Amino acid sequence: MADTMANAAPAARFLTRDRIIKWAPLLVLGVLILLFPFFEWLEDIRAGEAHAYLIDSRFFSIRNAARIGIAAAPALMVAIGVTFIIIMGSIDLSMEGTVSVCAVVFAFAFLAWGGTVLSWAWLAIPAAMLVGAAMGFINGLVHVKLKIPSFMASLAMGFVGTGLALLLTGGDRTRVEDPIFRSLLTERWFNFPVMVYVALAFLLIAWFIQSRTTLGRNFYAVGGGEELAHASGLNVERVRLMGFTLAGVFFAVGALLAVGRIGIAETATGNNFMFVSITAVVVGGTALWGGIGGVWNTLVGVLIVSVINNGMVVIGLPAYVQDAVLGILVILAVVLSTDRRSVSFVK
Amino acid sequence: MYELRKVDKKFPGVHALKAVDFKVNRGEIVGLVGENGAGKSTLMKVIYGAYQPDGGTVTIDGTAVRFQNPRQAMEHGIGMVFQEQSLITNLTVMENIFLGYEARFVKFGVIDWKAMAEAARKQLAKVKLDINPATVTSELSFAQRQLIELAKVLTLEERIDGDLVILLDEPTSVLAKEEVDLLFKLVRELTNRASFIFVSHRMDEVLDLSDRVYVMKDGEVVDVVDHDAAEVDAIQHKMVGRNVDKEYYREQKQQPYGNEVLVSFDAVSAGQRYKDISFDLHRGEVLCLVGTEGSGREAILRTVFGLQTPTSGRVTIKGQPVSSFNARSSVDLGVGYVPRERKVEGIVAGMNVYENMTLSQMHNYSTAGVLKTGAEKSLARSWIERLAIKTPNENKDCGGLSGGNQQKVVLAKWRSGGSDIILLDHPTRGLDIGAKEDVYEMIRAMCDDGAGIILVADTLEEAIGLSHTILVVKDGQFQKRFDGRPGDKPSLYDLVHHMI
Amino acid sequence: MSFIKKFIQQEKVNRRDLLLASAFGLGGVAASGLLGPGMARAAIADPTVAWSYRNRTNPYWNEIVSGGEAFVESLGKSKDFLTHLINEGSSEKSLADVKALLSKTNGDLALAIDTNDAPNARPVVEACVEAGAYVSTLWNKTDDLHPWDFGDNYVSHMSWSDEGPAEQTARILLDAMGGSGGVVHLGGIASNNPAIERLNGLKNALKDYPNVELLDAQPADWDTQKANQVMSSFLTRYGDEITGVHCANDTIAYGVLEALRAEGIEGMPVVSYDGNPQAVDLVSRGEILATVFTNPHWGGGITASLAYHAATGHFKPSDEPNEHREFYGPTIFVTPEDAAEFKASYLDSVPTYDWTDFWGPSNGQIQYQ
Amino acid sequence: MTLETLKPYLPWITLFVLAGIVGIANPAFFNPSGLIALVADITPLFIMALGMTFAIYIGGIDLSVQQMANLVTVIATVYLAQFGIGVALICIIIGFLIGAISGYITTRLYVPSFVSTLAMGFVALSGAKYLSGERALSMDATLRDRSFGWMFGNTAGVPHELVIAGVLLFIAWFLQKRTTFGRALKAVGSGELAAVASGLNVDRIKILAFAISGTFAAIAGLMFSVKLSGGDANLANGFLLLAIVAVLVGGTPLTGGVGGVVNTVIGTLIVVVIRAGMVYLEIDATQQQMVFGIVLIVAIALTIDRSKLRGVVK
Repeated sequence: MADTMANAAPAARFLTRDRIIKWAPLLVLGVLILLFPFFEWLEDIRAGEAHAYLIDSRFFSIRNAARIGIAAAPALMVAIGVTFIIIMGSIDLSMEGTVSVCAVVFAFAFLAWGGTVLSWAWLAIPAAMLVGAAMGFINGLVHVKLKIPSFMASLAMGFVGTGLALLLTGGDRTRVEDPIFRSLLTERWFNFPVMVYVALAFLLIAWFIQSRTTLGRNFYAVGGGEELAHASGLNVERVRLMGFTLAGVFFAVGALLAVGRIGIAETATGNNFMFVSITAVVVGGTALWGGIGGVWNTLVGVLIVSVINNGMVVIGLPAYVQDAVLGILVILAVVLSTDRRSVSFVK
Repeated sequence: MYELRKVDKKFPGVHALKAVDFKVNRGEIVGLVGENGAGKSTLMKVIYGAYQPDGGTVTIDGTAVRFQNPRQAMEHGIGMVFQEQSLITNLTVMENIFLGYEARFVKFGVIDWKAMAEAARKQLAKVKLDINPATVTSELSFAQRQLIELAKVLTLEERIDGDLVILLDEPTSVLAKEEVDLLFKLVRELTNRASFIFVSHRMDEVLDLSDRVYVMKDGEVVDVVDHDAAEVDAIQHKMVGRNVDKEYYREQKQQPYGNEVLVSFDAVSAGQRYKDISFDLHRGEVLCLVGTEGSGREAILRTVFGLQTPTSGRVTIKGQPVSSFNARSSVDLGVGYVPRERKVEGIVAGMNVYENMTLSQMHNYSTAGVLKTGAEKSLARSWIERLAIKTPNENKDCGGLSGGNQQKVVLAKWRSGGSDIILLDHPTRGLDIGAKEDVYEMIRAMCDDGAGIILVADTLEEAIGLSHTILVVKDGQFQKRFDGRPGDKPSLYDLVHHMI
Repeated sequence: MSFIKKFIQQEKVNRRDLLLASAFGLGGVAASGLLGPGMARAAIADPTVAWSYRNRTNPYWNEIVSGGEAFVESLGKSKDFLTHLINEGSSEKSLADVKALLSKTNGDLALAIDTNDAPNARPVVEACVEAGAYVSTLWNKTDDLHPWDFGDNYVSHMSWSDEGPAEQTARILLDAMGGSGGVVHLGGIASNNPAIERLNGLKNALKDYPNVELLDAQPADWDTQKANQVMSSFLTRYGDEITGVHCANDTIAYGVLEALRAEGIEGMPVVSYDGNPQAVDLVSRGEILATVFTNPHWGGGITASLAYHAATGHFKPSDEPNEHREFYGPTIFVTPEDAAEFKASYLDSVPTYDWTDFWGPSNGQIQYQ
Repeated sequence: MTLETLKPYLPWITLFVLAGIVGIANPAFFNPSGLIALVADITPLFIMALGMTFAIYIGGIDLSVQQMANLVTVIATVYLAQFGIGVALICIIIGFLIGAISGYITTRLYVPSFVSTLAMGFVALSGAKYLSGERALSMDATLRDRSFGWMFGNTAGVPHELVIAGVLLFIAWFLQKRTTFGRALKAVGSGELAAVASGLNVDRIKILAFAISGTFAAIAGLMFSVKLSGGDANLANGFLLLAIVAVLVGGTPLTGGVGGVVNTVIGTLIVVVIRAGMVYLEIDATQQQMVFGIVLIVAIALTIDRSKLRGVVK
């Protein structure tokens, strides 16, 4: 699922163990999608109502798919950004700060430059992406030039980002009400809002970067063996810097979609993105130790997490058990998609 | 054409290179030998740009150069063929070959995979390897990977106009005999285009291939010998600073083994790894498992150590049937394991000498879980002396010791704990002659002390020289048993015949 | 009579009481001066004034802080005179910062604080009392903690009884639903007192509307994005059964409105709480049927003022009756009819308050169940 | 004196420089009783960081500690009346068990600890929410004082929290430095494969490390609950990132095997100084978080010993 390179993959044995493990996340997603309607069916049958499995399901419907799509789109962008970093064997915890800063800068610029996409205010969109890139670049600089492990560097940069967003807003929230920008949410093509297509477009861009560009392949090289890549003449520092910068751009896109979704930009826009995105990446089958996985895995991972969150409310699970169910399902998903023979130990 | 003059390199506490003069002529194959720690790897790193020298000059065709990183060295035609595990295994063959130099296949930011595959095929043809360039490297054998390493360096041919200098670092360690021959043939053919620097522990190979041989000791070049004048003994003498006994397996010291059975396998199988294995290991016996990579030798060792649970059959250690297979209980029964990957499995880098020595037997140096550091240290001091481990003191980080001394620490760990069933997996791998000798000496000494040893040897000569009993394994099954008393040992041919 | 008018009239009545109160306060100063050596520190000449609150990312707390700043400006000082302690939702940081400030000021401190979580109020108060500082709390405290048990240093506690107002907004909602159908509630952080009270308000109102079913109540943690996701999941589960939405505060309502907008659902009755400016705008446009303004600007200013004036000896807390130590803050309903009027008098130009009118707009002594 | 010889002392130097900056800007910072109170207050966070050190020391991480503490505040509050001081034992056992389960999932099911502990944290959070009925609960003051009054207060000017912190630090230090278990931890952190090949029961050691982390988190939660005289499912929020920061700034890198509990003492103190510095230096409210992040980067840049980060910096 990860690499669909032009002429790669010799067509050999079809159902190997490797293949099953590779497809496990998708399998989990499939099971979840069938599981929640089952609980709906059970509930109605018990209540003595007629209910044809799947057909009468409210969960298993286009409308709900669109809702899951809306919930997943911003998280997908952020998760894709961090996917590149995790493929390199590093980690980026700065997304909450970066998303907030980008959202706030976007909203300020958008309103200052006209407040509608039809004016010069559309420039706020590339401006936000530039800001994201800059944040990512600084994050990368701190990590690479000061030789601080990415976990710590990005954690601290996350504080700086949130702090910067707070400094910019003074704590106020800004509404972005331009109907054209908000058509990300309100306009639907084939039942799905525009933002879902925007997210898919960026997913394809990410896939393109991952499989068709030198930079994308170099992420895998660095994740597979950094010292070896360096000895082969690869400028690993540059790849890392570019990686963090690219992640910043995707965080910015996530911020734009998040603003598009609720029409508000604030310091809290970035909240909760950290654990959701990293969990999604791991659940999708991208290994935290680097070199394995890709953006399609991340798509599946984000969908798994979003489907669980949506499904739990839909089947009426009490709020206090939802956290535990999410936790247990995440563990299960990771267990199923881990090739235990290829890893000697895990920390 | 490529020349180092009076090159110096210092690290904190170590003067690694002392005024080294080194020269490679056009089309020449230059050998480089020396004990571990003699400065070979530092010299190579200086040559391919990983280190910058502290003093002296580097010139190419008379022009002074200074490389900040390996890439700059490559741009001057200097390439390095690393040991087997330096390809990035999650990448495809072609990606590995062109890693860092993808630019020529990029059009408008897009990699043209077809063009890269085409170019990769051309490179693979140079090393006579016929595989799909889109194969993921992890699926290939070590020998294939070694050739890909060479193919990768040979991309310099197209990139660089001038002469090439290619460093070969232990390229033969994972190759079978015919693969070595193929490699050497290739190298000789390529001398019309490139010069080679060849580094190996296998003295015969160095002499076979090289036009001249540089001998290093303690950071200095102590001799330069021409191919025709080269003699193994003389070179070894210069490397070690003393004569090396031709009979360094010390066959004459081999004593007959006792009757007491330490380990007994009775029709043991472990899934696909090995089948129906039976043997007895006695006190004082060196039992050698001979076979190719993946023949099941290692799996048998791991079963004795408790890391591989058999699927059927009976394993008995010192008369006790083994029911649960885990390392702890094996260690408690006196089994000690000297793994092949010394640096990651043998010693714990970051822990000092005494901590490493007591790691497997902390219960002997503690009361109710509290360590008695004083006792640990005196143990370490006595073994440092006994095995002549070169370390300033017992508080030195083991990661900083040379390979041979690390191996001694590992052996001291087991011997000091009273282990008398010692499993040796390639115990001399990557060691130089002097250190190898020390290991052989220790193996003999352990036998004399009544230990039983199961050995998976680095070379067949070693297996023959050291063992009482040789069991040839092929595809997980025993092929043949040889009982070799001194003077009545099987020949190399006998073994290879059954192995393949 | 609109809620606004009622409120303004109530304030006028209270202002009359103010004169009496301030006279009393002055008497208090005189009295405390007479106490002399018995009191270790009767008055602090120039205490540091600090506000400790959750964060700056929430408009509610920004309003609170603006009140605190307005108060210090009324003392003729600059805005910066107010020290801010931000706990970021961590009780541990809240307490640690207070202790650091006590140590820094050597107890010369007038502190207004929301302790983030109810259990945290006791250690904060105890630390202030021990250091001789004066503290007034807002919102969070446990029921067994009372200012009058600590002499003068624990000056006051202000909270809001949200159950009643939430019940009233619920009635507006249920009426708008025509007294039948299904309602969903999106709550705050489940263990927060206001979250509990606001849900109880809805439940109380529902008793009179037997044809309305409470379909579901889930916490949205005061968070717009979470509310957005919970609401869209509700729409999946209940679909057209939902005919009204009860939100625990404005930020939740924003998320709910956007979830509805995404589905193209218009005219769904929604009520909320807090009366943030944006919410008031939404009320005036009819997108939210009602919200409750708790006048955080006044609450923030008066809490700081109480602590300050007690610290400077302007009045002596222990001489005050209990209803002046623990009291409810004001609540004003905002509905589409009076939203414009409300906006004009409270938001577009912030009223100038008399910060020594401590209990004017307050709403009676806190009752425990 | 070269930089090389200074290296082991860099965390200390960073601490004193930071403290010096704050103290020079505002000498009131050096008021001894204030300093002691400042340090005493950090005790629950310190204890949590102490436990976390074990997880990080073996190269893992424990993201469940905050939720564990939340759960324990609820358990302690709910069951104080019934079990008195015995509730402490229940809390500790719960902490140990949940930590051990995280460890089991990590070692036996090959789920990275980042994910397994995060997930177990969610489970603990659910437990806390369920048990508390999603309300803030408070302890009966007399019952609290009878069972746990000894936790707080002063003896000869020394706050009891500090004594408890000291005792736990000693236990942790002793475990790490003087016991076979501590040696095994170091082996696992620095070279797991070699530990296996030495016959150590690596899985058990790792599970135990997470269990200890959980236990300390439970103790931290218990102390915090007693201090605040109550519990709810969010009470300990804000602990997690600070605990991680304290460990890392102290010089125990995520790669494991280096550093240890004494480093965590320094790391925690650095965190205290930075945080108190915000108050003493009157950093503007909207700038505090950014300043915290920047000072943190500087502190980490100064304290980590890159030569011990074996291999590449990831």
